[in-house]
Amino acid sequence: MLQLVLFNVTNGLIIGAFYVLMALGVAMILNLSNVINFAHGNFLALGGYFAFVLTPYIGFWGALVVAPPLVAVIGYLIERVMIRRVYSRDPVYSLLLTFGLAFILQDACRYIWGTTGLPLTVPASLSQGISSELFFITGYRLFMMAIVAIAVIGLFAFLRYTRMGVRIRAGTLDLDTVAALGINVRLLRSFNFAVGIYLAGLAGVLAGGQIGLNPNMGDDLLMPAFIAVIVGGVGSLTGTLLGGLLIGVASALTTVFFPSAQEAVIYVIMAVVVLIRPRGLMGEEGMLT
Amino acid sequence: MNMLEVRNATKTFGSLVAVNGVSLSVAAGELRAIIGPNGAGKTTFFNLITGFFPPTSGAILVEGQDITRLSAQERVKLGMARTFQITEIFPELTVHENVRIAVEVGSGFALRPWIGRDAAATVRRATEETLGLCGLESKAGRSVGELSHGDQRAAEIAMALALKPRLLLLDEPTAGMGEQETYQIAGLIRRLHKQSNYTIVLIEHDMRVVFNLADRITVLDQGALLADGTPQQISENPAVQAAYLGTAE
Amino acid sequence: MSTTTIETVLKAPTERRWLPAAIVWVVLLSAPLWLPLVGGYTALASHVLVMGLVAMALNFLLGFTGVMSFGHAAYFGLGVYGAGLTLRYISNSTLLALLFGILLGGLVGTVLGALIARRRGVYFAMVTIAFGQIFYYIAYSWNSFTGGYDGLRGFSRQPLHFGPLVIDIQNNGTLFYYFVLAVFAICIGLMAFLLASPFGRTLIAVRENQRRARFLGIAVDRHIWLSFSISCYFAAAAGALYALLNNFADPMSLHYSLSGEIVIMAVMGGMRSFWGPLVGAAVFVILQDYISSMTENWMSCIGLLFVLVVMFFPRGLLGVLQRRGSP
Amino acid sequence: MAYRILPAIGRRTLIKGGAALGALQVASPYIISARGEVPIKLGFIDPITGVLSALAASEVEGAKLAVANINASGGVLGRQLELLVEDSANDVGTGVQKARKLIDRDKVDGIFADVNSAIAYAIAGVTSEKGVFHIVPGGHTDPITGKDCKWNVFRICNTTTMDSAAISATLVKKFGKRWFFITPDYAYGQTLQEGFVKQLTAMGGTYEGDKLPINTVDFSATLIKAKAYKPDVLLNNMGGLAQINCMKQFTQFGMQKDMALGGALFELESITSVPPEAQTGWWTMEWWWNQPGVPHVAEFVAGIKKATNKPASARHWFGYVGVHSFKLAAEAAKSLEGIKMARALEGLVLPPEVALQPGKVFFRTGDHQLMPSIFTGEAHPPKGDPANVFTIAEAIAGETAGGTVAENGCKMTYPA
Repeated sequence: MLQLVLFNVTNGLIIGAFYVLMALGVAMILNLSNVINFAHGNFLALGGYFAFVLTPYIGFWGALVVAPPLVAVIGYLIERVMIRRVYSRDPVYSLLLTFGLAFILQDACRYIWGTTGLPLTVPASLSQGISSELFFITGYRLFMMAIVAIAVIGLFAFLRYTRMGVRIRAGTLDLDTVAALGINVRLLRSFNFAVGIYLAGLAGVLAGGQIGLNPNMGDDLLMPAFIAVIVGGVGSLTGTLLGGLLIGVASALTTVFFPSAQEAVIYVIMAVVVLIRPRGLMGEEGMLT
Repeated sequence: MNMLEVRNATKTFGSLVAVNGVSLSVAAGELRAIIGPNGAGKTTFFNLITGFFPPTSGAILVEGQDITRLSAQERVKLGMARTFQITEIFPELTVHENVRIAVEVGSGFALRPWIGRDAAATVRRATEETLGLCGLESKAGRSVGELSHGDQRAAEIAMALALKPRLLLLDEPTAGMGEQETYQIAGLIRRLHKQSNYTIVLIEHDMRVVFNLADRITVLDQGALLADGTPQQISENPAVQAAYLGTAE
Repeated sequence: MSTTTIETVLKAPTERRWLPAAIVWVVLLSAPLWLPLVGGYTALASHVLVMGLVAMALNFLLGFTGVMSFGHAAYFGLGVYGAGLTLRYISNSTLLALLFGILLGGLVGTVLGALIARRRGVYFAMVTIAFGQIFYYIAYSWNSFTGGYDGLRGFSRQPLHFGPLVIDIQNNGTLFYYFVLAVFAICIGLMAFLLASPFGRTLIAVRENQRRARFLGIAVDRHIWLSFSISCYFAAAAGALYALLNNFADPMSLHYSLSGEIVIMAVMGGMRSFWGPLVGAAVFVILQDYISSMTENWMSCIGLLFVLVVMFFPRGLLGVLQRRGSP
Repeated sequence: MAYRILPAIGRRTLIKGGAALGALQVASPYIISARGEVPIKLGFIDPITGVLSALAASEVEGAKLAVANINASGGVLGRQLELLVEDSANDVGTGVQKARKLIDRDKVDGIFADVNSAIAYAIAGVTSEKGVFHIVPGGHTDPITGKDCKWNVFRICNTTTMDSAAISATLVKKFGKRWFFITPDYAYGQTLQEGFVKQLTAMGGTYEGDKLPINTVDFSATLIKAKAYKPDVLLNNMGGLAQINCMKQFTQFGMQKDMALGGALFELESITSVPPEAQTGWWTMEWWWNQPGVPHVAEFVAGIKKATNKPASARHWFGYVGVHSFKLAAEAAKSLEGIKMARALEGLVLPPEVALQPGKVFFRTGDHQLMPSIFTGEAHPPKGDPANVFTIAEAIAGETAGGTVAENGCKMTYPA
């Protein structure tokens, strides 16, 4: 039993890594642009499908490099053409807009690539378990963990050490002041949006190799991503990181004892956190109002 | 007993000390002006008095009662009403509706799903009186968002008055106004003070208005109290002249 | 100007205020007569009323308190299950089912509202979505009680008994439509009554300017909580009617995607107008009904509708009309 | 979603132009009456979107082929058939609404629904309330023709009891008596697992299992649990995409080395969607395209191939048989009245060009369940033909596997 629990903790971290990748993108867009991106899961699917299309030409590795930026470009364009126009309006409009986009993107994927699941072939070197004891840690899963870790470290480094990153963080705290300093806030938001979408696209390629592709593949990750943000504390990316890992592990552990509650449990965690620490684990005071 | 008493109020934001140990007493029926250069902490001080946020240390008393920890709503119930530097009104509603809401809330009807005929008549009368006092009768039916800046200020003051406050706090009532509008608002404040006997505390930039209206003047500089006295005393105070009047616009 | 002038100024807009209401009621009351002529059917009309009610309930919060809930399907769905479970396990009284449905959704909304009401703006929306999903998963997972994914079957609305008078809303679709209309009318009447009261005006004050409202002495959090709770009771009423309409309850009635649809109904119709959400619901339900029969790509059409409304008709259908109508 | 198949147009044009014509028709519903004949409307509700969509698509294609064939040979009772396809979106509530719409607005004479057992089950509630003739082509859960059987509901595909009974003995004999179930937590999965457990415990076996949401994507946690249990056989009862994902992760974990795979259904659509190493295990197959020497089968397979460029699957056959059963019932009853059709279909034996398999295939009178042969066999990577991924080992008469009407709990009552 202990072994089983231990297995599941590890497995939960892997699931959690996906939640984290999704949630960080959601959180970045939310923090700077005040937009809840309902279409985030669909950008994820788009990333997977782009990789599927590219793999025959440039291989899995090439697709892993090329597909996420392509998705980011699509995200950037959508932000430029549509989402940007509703920043100044009541937040209800941005919500509805991304909600509608989610429908359209999902349907587009279905129209182009069909309802049937498609496989995204990963290199054979990655698809074996690392040992018979640790069979559930396949090379691919280790690889995913590594990529997620690199992406997260890269993101935090970007936000801390680059000029654009520092501006994004400053804008998250006080957009008006950033604007008053003469920084191009529109550009900042577009870029930030694209970075968030890039993370979704990356998650899509990784998920595609794990579970294959289908038009709804991002849906199941969207709510956990929201909850990771709420649990971690709105405004804190570190909190989001912790929140994602926490609910991933909790969900996997629940599967051991009460499998049909594996989804419900993350909501229970959220309710408890909101009750005990209304700002989330790492939330800051000003962020909730 | 003083209408308002502030004892040693301090407010810090992180390492920034916005208000530093300021004390103040305002007698009933007095009109007090608070002046000081930009960044002197005037609005922060106002926010401490009205409960926008609690002070880091110090105490605030209204008619001898300690209100330091009370919420803004509770302070309103004790008779405190304020306006803001940037007009805060209900822009999509008419002037009449703006004031009526204030009257109803002031009469304790905020949770009433219905009111009787008599109460409704009282509300209407009070609303019309307040509109009349502020010279807004003719604009009652217009949406307040469409009014001129001066009329919007007047409407905001009317809403504050509709609460029947014993202490009225006005944050730069003439900010951003032209000659004519400033004159109009100053006249309104004078009427409220002289005819209706309100206790008024106001922050003001326009020195003509300040020296014309105020019974006493408090000068803040860099978050601290610089001087406190009659207009005469203040205008003769060398420290004030050095720190403020000399550099005034 | 004298006070009489104020009176006349104020009265001018109120004078025509009965007109939209009159049009709505005439259309609704006569629906079973003209509906078949234009290719509709009574169940569709009942469906429009139900969605209209939940959209108006949401708009009580969204349009008249200025607070955006993206989780209202939860309280609608609790109404659905409340009514369904009552008929299935407790009693075969339609009215009792309606009552329990309203209470279940409303009470849960009241309790959760206390947790949620302190949030603002987009965070409020996010927390409402996430809390709403809890009930989706409860209904989805609790097989033995709610029927789980399969939904709750095995109940049926029952005829109404008033002493010797029996109204057979069970088998007569038209009579059931009028039953829905009656409940709808009571709910809408209550909402209009509340909105016209001093309490209702404080909600509008909160919508217009929370800072001003707070410094008028309005306890903003408490008023948002009250508005949220009230809105949940009405949403649950709509849900209970929905259960009676379909004789069926399923977890999707609790899902956030339905919340999104409810919001778009309110916005499409016009969230500043009392009747707007009903118009929005009618357009949405009928469009969805037809489009989903016409094309496999109905999701794109609905998505496009969302985008078009947001980009080009943010004030909604009635909002556009109102603006045209006023000088 | 309505590809309204109009009479007297070539099949291929039909499938391509269906959607556009459907749109036209909504605008002018009486376009057909100009021909002097109102077609018989059939409503077909299936999860065109969602995890079961591949299966649903096949059912619709089979039904379309049947409609086209029937219309080409004179229709039913001299009238043409018109198929209205609606998407249930794999959502029970949506399915129920679509059923109400088809009945109330379109006034269909028959309803066909649904791949998803839960939706089929719920729609049966609506059709029996309204007294509309209802055929369930591909929803397997027992109560539809068991304890909740209805006079107006007939089912083409097997019950979960039939499918599980057919393969249980084989699995025990070949692999052993320690089983682990991965089962979708809804009507289908619940009754299927019940059926298996009944068989297994009767043979003295032991089991463990997880019931997971129907849309589950990540099975790793459950697979770890399965591995720890060290079963002889893993029964993958998931459906559609979920089953495929489960298989992929199973092979990624290398678990095929530790335990055998098997279960009730691993359909052609699913077998061809998993990697070769997952194309394995012993399964029940409800209909198979490769039946050399059985009359009319090749014809049907060619028809499906021509219309869809896909190999014919059991789902195609369900849709095809469903529509033909409607025709047979109407013609035997000489009426479209639900009760008369239901009476006429009871005990009716399918002609060979519809049955498409050896042996007697008939609707059992007591519970309205079709009694075909049940095939069991082994899945394997393609041999020659890419669709040759399954080899039949045995054909079992449905009636021997399924239990009697009394055992299944159906008490058929007709309205007075």
